[in-house]
Amino acid sequence: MDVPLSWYLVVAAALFCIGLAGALSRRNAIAVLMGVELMLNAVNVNLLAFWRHVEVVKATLSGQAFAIIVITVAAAEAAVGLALAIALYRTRRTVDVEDVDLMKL
Amino acid sequence: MTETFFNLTWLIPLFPLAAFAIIVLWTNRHRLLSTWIAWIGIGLAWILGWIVFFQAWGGFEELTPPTHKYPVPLFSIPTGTTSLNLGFQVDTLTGVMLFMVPFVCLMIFIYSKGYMNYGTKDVDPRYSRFFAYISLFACGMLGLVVSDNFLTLFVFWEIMGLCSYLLIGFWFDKTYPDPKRITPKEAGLKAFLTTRVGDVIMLAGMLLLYSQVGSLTFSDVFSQETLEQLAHTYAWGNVPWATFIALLFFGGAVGKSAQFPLHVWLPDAMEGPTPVSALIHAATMVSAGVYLVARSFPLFVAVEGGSQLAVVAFIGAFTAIFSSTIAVAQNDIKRVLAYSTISQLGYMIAALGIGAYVAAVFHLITHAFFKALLFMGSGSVIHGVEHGHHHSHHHATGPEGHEEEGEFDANDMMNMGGLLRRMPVTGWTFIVGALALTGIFPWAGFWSKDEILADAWKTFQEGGHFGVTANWGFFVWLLLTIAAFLTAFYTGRQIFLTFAGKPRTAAAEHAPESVPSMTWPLVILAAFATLLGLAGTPWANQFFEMIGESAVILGERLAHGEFNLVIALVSSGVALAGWVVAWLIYGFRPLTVPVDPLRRPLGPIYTLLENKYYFDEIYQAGIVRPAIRLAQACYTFDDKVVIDPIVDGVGRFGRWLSDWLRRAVDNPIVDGAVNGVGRVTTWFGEFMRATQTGKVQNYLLVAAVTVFLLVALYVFRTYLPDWLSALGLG
Amino acid sequence: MEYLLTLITFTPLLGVLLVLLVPKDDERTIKNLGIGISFIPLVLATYLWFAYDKGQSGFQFEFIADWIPAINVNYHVGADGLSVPLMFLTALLTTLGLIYSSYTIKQRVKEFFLLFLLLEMGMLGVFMSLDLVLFYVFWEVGLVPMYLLIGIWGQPKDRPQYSAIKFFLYTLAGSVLMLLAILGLYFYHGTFDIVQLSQGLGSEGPLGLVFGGNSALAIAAFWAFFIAFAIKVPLWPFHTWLPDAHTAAPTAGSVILAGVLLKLGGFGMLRIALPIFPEQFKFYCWDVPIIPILALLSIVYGALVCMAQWDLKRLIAYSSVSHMGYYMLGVSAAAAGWGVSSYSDAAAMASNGAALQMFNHGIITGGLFFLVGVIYDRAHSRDLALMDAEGNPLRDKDNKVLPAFGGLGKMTPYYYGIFLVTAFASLGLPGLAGFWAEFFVFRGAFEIMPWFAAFGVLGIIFTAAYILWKIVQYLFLGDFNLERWKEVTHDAKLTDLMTFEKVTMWPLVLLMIGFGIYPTPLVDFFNSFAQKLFGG
Amino acid sequence: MTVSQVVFILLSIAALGGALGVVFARNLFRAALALVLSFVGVAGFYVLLEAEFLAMVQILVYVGAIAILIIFAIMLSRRMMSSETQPWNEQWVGAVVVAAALFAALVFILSRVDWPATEAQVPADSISQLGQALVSPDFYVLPFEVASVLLLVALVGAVIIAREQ
Repeated sequence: MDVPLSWYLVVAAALFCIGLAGALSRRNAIAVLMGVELMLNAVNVNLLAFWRHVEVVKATLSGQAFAIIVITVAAAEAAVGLALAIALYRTRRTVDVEDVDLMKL
Repeated sequence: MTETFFNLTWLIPLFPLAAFAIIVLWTNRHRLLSTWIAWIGIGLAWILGWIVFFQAWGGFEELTPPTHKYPVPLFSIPTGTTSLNLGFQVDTLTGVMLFMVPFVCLMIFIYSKGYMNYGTKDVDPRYSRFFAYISLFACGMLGLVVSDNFLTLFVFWEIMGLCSYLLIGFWFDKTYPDPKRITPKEAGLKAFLTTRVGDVIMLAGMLLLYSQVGSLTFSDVFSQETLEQLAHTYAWGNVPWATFIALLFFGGAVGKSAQFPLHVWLPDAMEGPTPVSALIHAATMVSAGVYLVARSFPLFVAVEGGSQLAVVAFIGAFTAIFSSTIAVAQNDIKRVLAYSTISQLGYMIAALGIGAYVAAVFHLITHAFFKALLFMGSGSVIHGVEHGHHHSHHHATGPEGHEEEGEFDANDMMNMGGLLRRMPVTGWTFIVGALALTGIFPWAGFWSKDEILADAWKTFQEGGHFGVTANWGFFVWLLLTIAAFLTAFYTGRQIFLTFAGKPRTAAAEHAPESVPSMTWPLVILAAFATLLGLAGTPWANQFFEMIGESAVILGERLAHGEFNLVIALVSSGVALAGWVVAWLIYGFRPLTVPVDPLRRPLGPIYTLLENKYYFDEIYQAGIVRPAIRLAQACYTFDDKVVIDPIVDGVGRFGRWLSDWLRRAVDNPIVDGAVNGVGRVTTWFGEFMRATQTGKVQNYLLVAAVTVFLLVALYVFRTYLPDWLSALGLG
Repeated sequence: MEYLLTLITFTPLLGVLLVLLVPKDDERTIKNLGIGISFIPLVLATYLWFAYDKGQSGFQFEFIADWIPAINVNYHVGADGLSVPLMFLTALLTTLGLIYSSYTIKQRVKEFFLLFLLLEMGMLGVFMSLDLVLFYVFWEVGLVPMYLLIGIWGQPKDRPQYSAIKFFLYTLAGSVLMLLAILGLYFYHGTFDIVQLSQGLGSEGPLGLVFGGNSALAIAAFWAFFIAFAIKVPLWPFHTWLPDAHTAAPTAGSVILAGVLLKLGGFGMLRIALPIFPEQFKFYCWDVPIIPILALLSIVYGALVCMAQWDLKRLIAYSSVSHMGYYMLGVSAAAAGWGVSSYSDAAAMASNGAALQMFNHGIITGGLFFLVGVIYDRAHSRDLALMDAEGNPLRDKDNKVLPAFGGLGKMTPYYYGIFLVTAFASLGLPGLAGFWAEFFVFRGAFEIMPWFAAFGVLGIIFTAAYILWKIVQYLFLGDFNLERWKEVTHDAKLTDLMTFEKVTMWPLVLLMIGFGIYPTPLVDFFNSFAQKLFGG
Repeated sequence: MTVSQVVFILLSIAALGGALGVVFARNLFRAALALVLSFVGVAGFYVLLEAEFLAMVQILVYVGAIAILIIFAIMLSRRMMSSETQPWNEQWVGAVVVAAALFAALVFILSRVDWPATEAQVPADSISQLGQALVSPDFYVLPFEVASVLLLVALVGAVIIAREQ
C-alpha cells in the first residue's frame, strides 16, 4: 500500500480533535451537532483504515460493518438532534446552548 | 312374575330428589305448583315402591344367593388397585320398607298442605321450602332402604340428618319469652350434633369393616366366609372384629333411633312442624337405626354368645322403660308422643337384642303407621287449638281474651280438654292410634308387640338363639311388660286430658276441626293401624313368610315365637290396667285446673320425671360447657399465651437483635466510617456544586479533559521510564 | 401439546403486561382485560382436565428445555394426576376472584389486577414444575403478590402490615430451609430434577439412596422440606400466620390464600417430600409418629379454637387449620403405609383422600370466604356477636350471647341457601364433596393407624359443632332484629346476593354437589397419582 | 511520492480544511457547506482504502442526507443565520487547548507504534460479501436489525419532538 496506516490515523486524530473543539466551543446547537458529526467521521476513517491494513488479511468485514452501524447511529443522532434544535427554537426562540441550562435548577 | 321392576328400584329415591331440586331452583315462589310437584314426586315413588314390594312378596325363587337380592352396581370409585362399587338392591327387608316408607310419606305430604295453612292468610312464608325439604328427606329414607352397601346407606342416613336439622329448625326465627325453653334453632342443632356423635361411631365401624373386608357391599360383607373370618379374628384381646364392629354400628343406631344415652335430641325435635315430627321423628328416620341393626343383623349374630346382643337387648329394654316413665310426667302433647316413640324404638331394639328379628321388623312397620297417625292427630289438635286461640283472641270481649300473645302454648295438654266434641274425626282416629299403640286386641300394635313379648318369653323358657341366655329373655320380657303398662297409662292420660271432659281454655273451646286434606290421611292411616296387624297374626303370618326369607342366612336359628295365649293375656291385661288407672286419675273426674293430680303424691319423683332425669342439664354441664371451656382455653393458648406469642417473640427478638447491632456495632464503627465519608462527600459536593452550571458544553469539556488525562496517563505510564532513562535519570 | 402447561402458566404473565399498558384511570378496561385473560388459563386447564389420560400414571404434557446448563437446571414441566385438578382449581378460583374483585375493589384497581394475575402465574408454575429450582422460583413468585395484596388492600383495623409481614417472614423462613435442602440434594446428586430424584432414590434406583444412605443428612433435608411445606399447609404449630393473614386479606385474597396457597404446601408434601424421602417420611409417621400427632392436633385443636372465635373470618381461617389436618392425617397414613405391599391399597386411599381434601377444601373454603365477603361488604363487620372493648361477647340478662346478626335466613334466603350448602360441604356431609375426602382419609388411616384415625374422627363432631352452632346459627337463624342491624352496620342496606355474587358462587356450589354425588372423575386423577407412588 | 500519496494529501487538506471551516466559520450556512467539503474528503479516503461501497454511503448519507438536513434546519430557524452574537462561547480557549493537547498526545502515541503494513488485496466481491455478512445470522444480522429499529425509533422520535404542539 502506498499510503501507510499511520497517515490515516494522524488525519483521523486531527479530524476528531477539530470536531471536538467545534463541539465544545460553538454556541449554536446545530454547529455543535456538526462538530459531533465530524468526530463520528473520524472514527469511521479509523475503522476503515484498520480494516484495510489489518483485517483484510483475515478476509472478514467487521470494519466495514461497524462503519455502517456508526453511520446509521449518526443519521439517527442527527435526526433527533435537529428535531430537538427546532423544537427548542420554536419554544424559546433561540438555539444557543448557553441559554439552555434547565438542568440546573 | 318377572323382576323387571327391580331394575328400576334406584329410581324410587330419585323422584322426590327431582321434586326437591325443581322446587328449590324454580318453583319456590309458586306454592300450589310446589305442592303438586312434591306430591307427584312422592306419589311416583309410592307407586313404584309398592310394585317392587308386591314383586318381592311374590318371591325371588330363581335368584341366588338367597339373602341379598338384586344387587346392581351403579358406579364405582377407584381405591388404589381395587375399586369401591356402589349400587342398590332389593330383598324382602327392602320390600317391606318400600311398603311402609313411601306410603306414610305420601300421607304426610298430603297432610302438610293443610297443616302449613295453604290457601289461608296464615300460610307459612316458607311453605314451598317445606315441601322441598320433606321431599329431600323422602329421597334420603328411600335411598337408605334401597342401598346395597353401607356407604350409600350412610350417605342417605346423613342426608336425613341434614333434613332433620333443617326441618326441626324450620321455624328458626321463633323465640320464646321463657329463656329456658328450647327454641327450634337450638333443637335442630342439638338433634344434628347428638346424632352426629352416633354417626361418627358408626362411620368408624364402617371404616373398620371396610378395612377388614375390603368391601362395603352387603352381599360381600354378609357372606358366610366373611362372617366366619370376622368372628375369628380379633380386634384386640378376645374381642372379635364382628363384635366390635357390630357395637360401633349399634352406636349409630343409638344416635339415630334416639336410644339411651343419646335420646335427648328427640323430644326437643318436636319444636319442628308436626308433619315433620310424624314423618321423621316417628315413622321413618328414627326407625332407620332399627333398620340398620336389622340390616346388619348377620354381623350381630356372627359371634355366638358375644356381648353385642346383650348390649343391644339391654339398651333397648332399658330405653323402653326409661322413656315411658318420663312420658308419664310430660304435658306437651307432642313430647309425650316423642317419649313414646323412644320407648317403642326400645322395644324393637330389645327384640333384635334377643334375636327376634322378624318381630322387630314387624313392630317397626306397624309402629310407623300408628305413630304417624298419632303425631298427625296431635298436629291436628294443636292446629285446631291454635286457631281457636286466634279466634278467641280476636273476638273475645271477656277477660279470658287477655292472655298474653306468645305465652299461650298450644302444645300444652293442660290447655285442652273436651276436644272430641269439637274435632270428632281427629279425636276418633287418635283414639284408634292410641289403641294400636297400647296393644289392645285386635289393633296392629297388639300383634307386633305381642310377638316381641312372646319371643322374649320363649327365650326365657327354651333358651335363646345365637347364644342369648335365657335370663336376658326374662329381663327383656319383664321390662317390656312394665313398659307396656306405662305406655297404656300415659296414652290414656293423653287421651283423657285432650279429648275428654270440658275445655279448659277459650282456645280449646273454639278449636275447629281440621281441613279435609288433614283429616283424610288420618282416616286412611287409622284403617291401616287397625288392619295391618292381620298381616302378622300367628295363624297366617304372611309377614314372617316374607321377612323370614330375607334372613335365611341365619339358618334355622331365627327366633319365631309361637302364639302364647298366656303372654298375650298378660300383656293385654297389663295394657288394660294402664288404661283403667289413667281413667281413674284423669278420666273419672276430668281436670278443671291445669295441674297434674300426680304432682303432689309423687312429689320429687314427679319433678325428676318432669325434668327428664335432668339429662339435658347433665350433658350441658358435663360435656357442652367443658368443651366450650376447652375451646376457649385452646384459643387462649393459641393466640394469647403460647404459640402466637412465641412467634411474635421470635419476631421481636429479631428486631431487638438488629436494633442492638445497630446501636453496638453499626452506630459507632460502621456508621462512624460511613458518616465520615458522608461528611467528606458533603464538603466535596459543596465544592463540586460550583461546577454544575447546567450548561451541556461545560460537562462536555470536563469529559474531554478526562479523556485527555486518561490518554496522558497511559502515555506517562508507558513512556516515563524511557524518558527518565533518556535524561539519564533511570 | 408439550407447550400446553407453559401456555397455561404464562398466560397470566401476558395479562400482567397488557394490564400494565392500560392507563390506570381506565378501570373498566383493566377489569375486563384481567378477567378476560384469566379465562384463558381456565379454558386451557379445563382442556387439560379432559385431555389428560387418567389411565396412565406417568407425567404427561412433559416438556424439558435447558435453562441454566452450567448447573444442570432445566425448564422441566409436566402434569400428573395430582397437579391437573389443582391447576384447574387455581385457574377457576383466580377467575372467580377477579370477577368478585371487579365489583368490590375500589382503590388501586390496576395494581390489584396486576398482582392477582402475577400470583396466579406463580401458583400455576409450582404445580407444573418438575425441577426443584423452577419449583422454588415459582414458589417465591407467589409470595410477593400475596404479601402486597394483604398489606395494601387489607382492612386497616385488621393490622394488615403486621399480618402481611408475618405471612411473608414465616413463609420465607420455610423457603430458606427448603432452599438449603434443594442445594444439598444438588450437591450430592448433581441434579435438580424432581422426576429423577424421586424415581432414583429407592435402593435399586439409578441414583441410589438419598444422600447415599447418609441418614443424618437425609433426615435434615427431609425436615427442611417438611417444615417449609408444613408452614404453608399449615400444620400445627406453624399455623398462627394463617388467621392473621386471612383476616387482613381482601376477600379474593383470602379465597386464593385458602383455596390455593395452602395447597402449595400440600402439593409439595406429595410431590417432593414423600417421593424423595419416603423412608424418612415413613419413619416419622410410623416408627416415631410425630407427624400424625401434629395432624391430629391440627384437626382437634383447630376445631376447638374455631368454637372460641367470634370473628367470622378468623373462624374460617382456623377451620382451614382443622381441615388441612385431615389432609395431613391422610398423608401420614399414606407415608406410613409406603412400601408395605399389604397396605398398598390403604395407602393409595389415604393419599387419594388427602388429595381430595386439598381440592375440596379449595372449593369449599374458597366459597366460604366469598360468602364472608358478602356479609362483610354489606355490614362492614364480621363479628358474630356484639363485642365489648376487650373483644369478649356481650351477654344479656339470661347470660345468652347477643348475636350481631341473626335472622338473615329469613331476610336473605338465597344467601342462606348457598351458604348452607357450602357450610354442610365443609362439615363433611355425605352427598357433598367434603365427605369423600374425609371418608378416604379415614379409610386409609383406619387400616394403617387405627388409633390416630379413631381420635381424628372426633374432629368431625367438633366441625359440625362450630359450623352449625357458631356460623349458621349466629348468622342466619333466630329472628331478624332491624334495630341491631342498623346499630351494627351503621344503617347499611341489607340485600340478598347480587348477580356477580351468584356468578361467583354457583360454579363452586355445582362442583361441591357434583363431586359430592359422583366423585369418581376426580378420584380417578388422584388414584392414577397414588398408583405411581404406592401401586403394588 | 506516489499518486496515491499525493491524492491522500489533497484529500486531507480538503477534509481538515472543511473541518476547520465548520469550527471557525462565523456564518452557520458556510459552516454547513464546509462540512460538506469535509465529508467529501472523507469519502475520498474510503475510495483510497478500496471501500467503494462505504464511500458511496458516505456521500449519500452524510452529504446527501445529513448535510442537507442540517441546511434545512438552519434555514427553518432563520435567526440562527444572523451573526450579531458571538458564535463561540467563553470556554472556547479551553476547548481549543484540550483539543490540541489531545491531538498531541494521540500523535505521540501513534508515532511510537510500529504500524503493520499489508500487501493483501481486497477481495473483488467484498461488497457482496458485506451484504451477506450484514444479513447473515452468523455475523451481523442482530446489530443490523437493532440499527434499523433504532432508525425507526429515531424517526418516530424526531417527528414527535419536532411536531407543532
